[in-house]
Amino acid sequence: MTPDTTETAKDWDGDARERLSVEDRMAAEALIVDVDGYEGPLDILLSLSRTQKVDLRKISVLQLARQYLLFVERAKELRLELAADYLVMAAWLAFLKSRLLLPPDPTEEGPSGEELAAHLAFQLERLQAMRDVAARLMARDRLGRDFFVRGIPEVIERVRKVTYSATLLDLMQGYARIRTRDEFRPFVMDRDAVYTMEEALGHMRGLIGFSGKWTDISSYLPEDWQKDPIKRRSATAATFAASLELVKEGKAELRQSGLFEPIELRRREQSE
Amino acid sequence: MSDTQTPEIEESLFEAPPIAEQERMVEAVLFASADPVTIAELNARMPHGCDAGEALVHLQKRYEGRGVHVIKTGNAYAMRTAGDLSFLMQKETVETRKLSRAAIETLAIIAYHQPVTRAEIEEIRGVSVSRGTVDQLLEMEWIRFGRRKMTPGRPVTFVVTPDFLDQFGLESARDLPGLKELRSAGLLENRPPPSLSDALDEEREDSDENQTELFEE
Amino acid sequence: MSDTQTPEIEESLFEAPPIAEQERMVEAVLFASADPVTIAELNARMPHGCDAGEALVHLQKRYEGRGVHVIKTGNAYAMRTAGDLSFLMQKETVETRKLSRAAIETLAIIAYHQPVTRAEIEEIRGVSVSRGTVDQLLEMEWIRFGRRKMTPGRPVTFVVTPDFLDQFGLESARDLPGLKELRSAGLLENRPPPSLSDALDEEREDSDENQTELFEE
Repeated sequence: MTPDTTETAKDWDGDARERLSVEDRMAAEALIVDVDGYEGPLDILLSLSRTQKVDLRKISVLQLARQYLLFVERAKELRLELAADYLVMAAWLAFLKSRLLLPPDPTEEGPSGEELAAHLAFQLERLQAMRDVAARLMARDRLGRDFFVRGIPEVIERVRKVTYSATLLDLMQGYARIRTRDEFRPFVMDRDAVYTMEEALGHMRGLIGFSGKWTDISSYLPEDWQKDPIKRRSATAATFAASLELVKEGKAELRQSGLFEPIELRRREQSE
Repeated sequence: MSDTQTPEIEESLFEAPPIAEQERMVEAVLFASADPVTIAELNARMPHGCDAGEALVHLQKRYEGRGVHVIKTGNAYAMRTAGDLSFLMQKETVETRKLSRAAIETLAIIAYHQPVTRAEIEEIRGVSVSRGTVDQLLEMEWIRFGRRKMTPGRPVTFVVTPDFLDQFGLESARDLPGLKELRSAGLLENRPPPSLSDALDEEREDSDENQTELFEE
Repeated sequence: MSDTQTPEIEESLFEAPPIAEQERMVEAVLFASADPVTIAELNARMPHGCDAGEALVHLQKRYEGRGVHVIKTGNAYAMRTAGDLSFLMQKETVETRKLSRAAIETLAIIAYHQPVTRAEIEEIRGVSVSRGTVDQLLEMEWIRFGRRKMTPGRPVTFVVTPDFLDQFGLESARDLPGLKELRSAGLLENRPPPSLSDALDEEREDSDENQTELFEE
């Protein structure tokens, strides 16, 4: 712990029963009038700390907490809407105040009141320091205000030179592309084991005229499609579909005596 | 200046123009450009074998005390009118957008604490940073995103830009006013609130190291 | 200079800055001003009692032989970079672009089949060859005109140049790999019928022997 904080700790004892001076109260009240002009609770605390008229390192955090809580009280009395972070800070400072006033409980975990107070003092000092350097920064000679750039800048003329690149690989791939272009053929599924309905229809149209009586449609399967089970299945399906097509055209009739019984086909007599 | 060596080695190949001539060249280029020009850019534009770095030293000396100065900003050089003659320049003064108090503070925090995350800015100011504030600074190109912090969530960081340095006549971020005092007072340390866990503290120490790295060459 | 007299009369009222200081002022104003400035304007901007005309004379002398000059334009003054340094104000950017597919294919055909006529190129590519493509290759000096072909109309032919060989790291156009080699190198993705590819490779070998024959069959 730094000597400064020890000193602050001494202040807190002294402050325990100290009453706020009239001046402090005035300042605290003045704050209430213009809450909107403040940049958050830390800003308010910084303003309040100025009423102590001491170096920020020697600030009495306890007194500051009291001032802030008083400020929040007043704001509530005046029914001012305080943003949540102002209230969070108030709750935190109330907690800090109790930690500072009560004798430390050795069983209690977490940072001591002094540590918390020291951190708040550090935050205030840091914020103040940032404000000071911000002011110094803004007071520097500024471009366009105190010093100036060339009024008639000469634009650098860009001379663009284009070079083309191609690699041997590009060249060879280009050539390969041309020479092999003709070898492409559109992708087709090779279906040598598929008997299409069109094929079946063509086959059956030639035969149907001769079929005056009921015939099992399996007898319409072309000979070379009867052995291989895969081919046979395909041919059967195509032949059946073709039979339906013939029925639809009014050229044939179909019948089946029962479930899984053979499907029979015969020519439809042209009565009309 | 590391650039100094290279041309000398190549000197045998090409006769570089005399240094006085090189100085004229640097003068012409810097004079013509409104934006700062790096030594590398100068060398690239000047004839082979030239040493822009050396020519610049001569030129800077020549313009000492004149109405126009050669200044260094970031790693580039530019010519600017002398600050004491601003009273003559009412006509040239550019009306800059007035920065809000929040924007000024945020800018200062970024400049002095860079690389810094939004959460760190908020901790220092004790209030949330509005999107508009950061956007305005980004738009003015006074700040930009730095590399992400190696802490959970890998938050983005902000750093100031060469434009910022140019705007405030700073040679580098190390020349920020009061930087040394702030550091020796411990006010640039990333001191975590005491309630934070030890694990977090260690990470904070890491980020402190990052920061010192940034300002020290 | 007529203006010279006026300030002297008023000199008793205000002490004018020393002439060296006035010169600085003129320098700064001329530097920063977006337009040439007249002596009257200079005097109006400078403190009472100044003699911009005289300061200008000093300034002009100072910049004699420098990289920047004070010039008179109309009845106003401005600073400009010296004319002999204008080459510094140009920036040559070399842009590398990929050669178009049409150009690569045309070039490839010329390399593999040279000497080759435009009609032959078109026959091989299966599309017409734009004038621009050939012109581009000619301009790049990767191809040139070969001797005319002894066919009706005596069409011009194209051949590749030593520059081309240089660019592609070839000793001669004969070093270009044939289709068989291209395929074994994985450069041909689709597999043509074996007979055709052999024929093509043979054709290549033939053309190596006597390329002129290739299209005259």
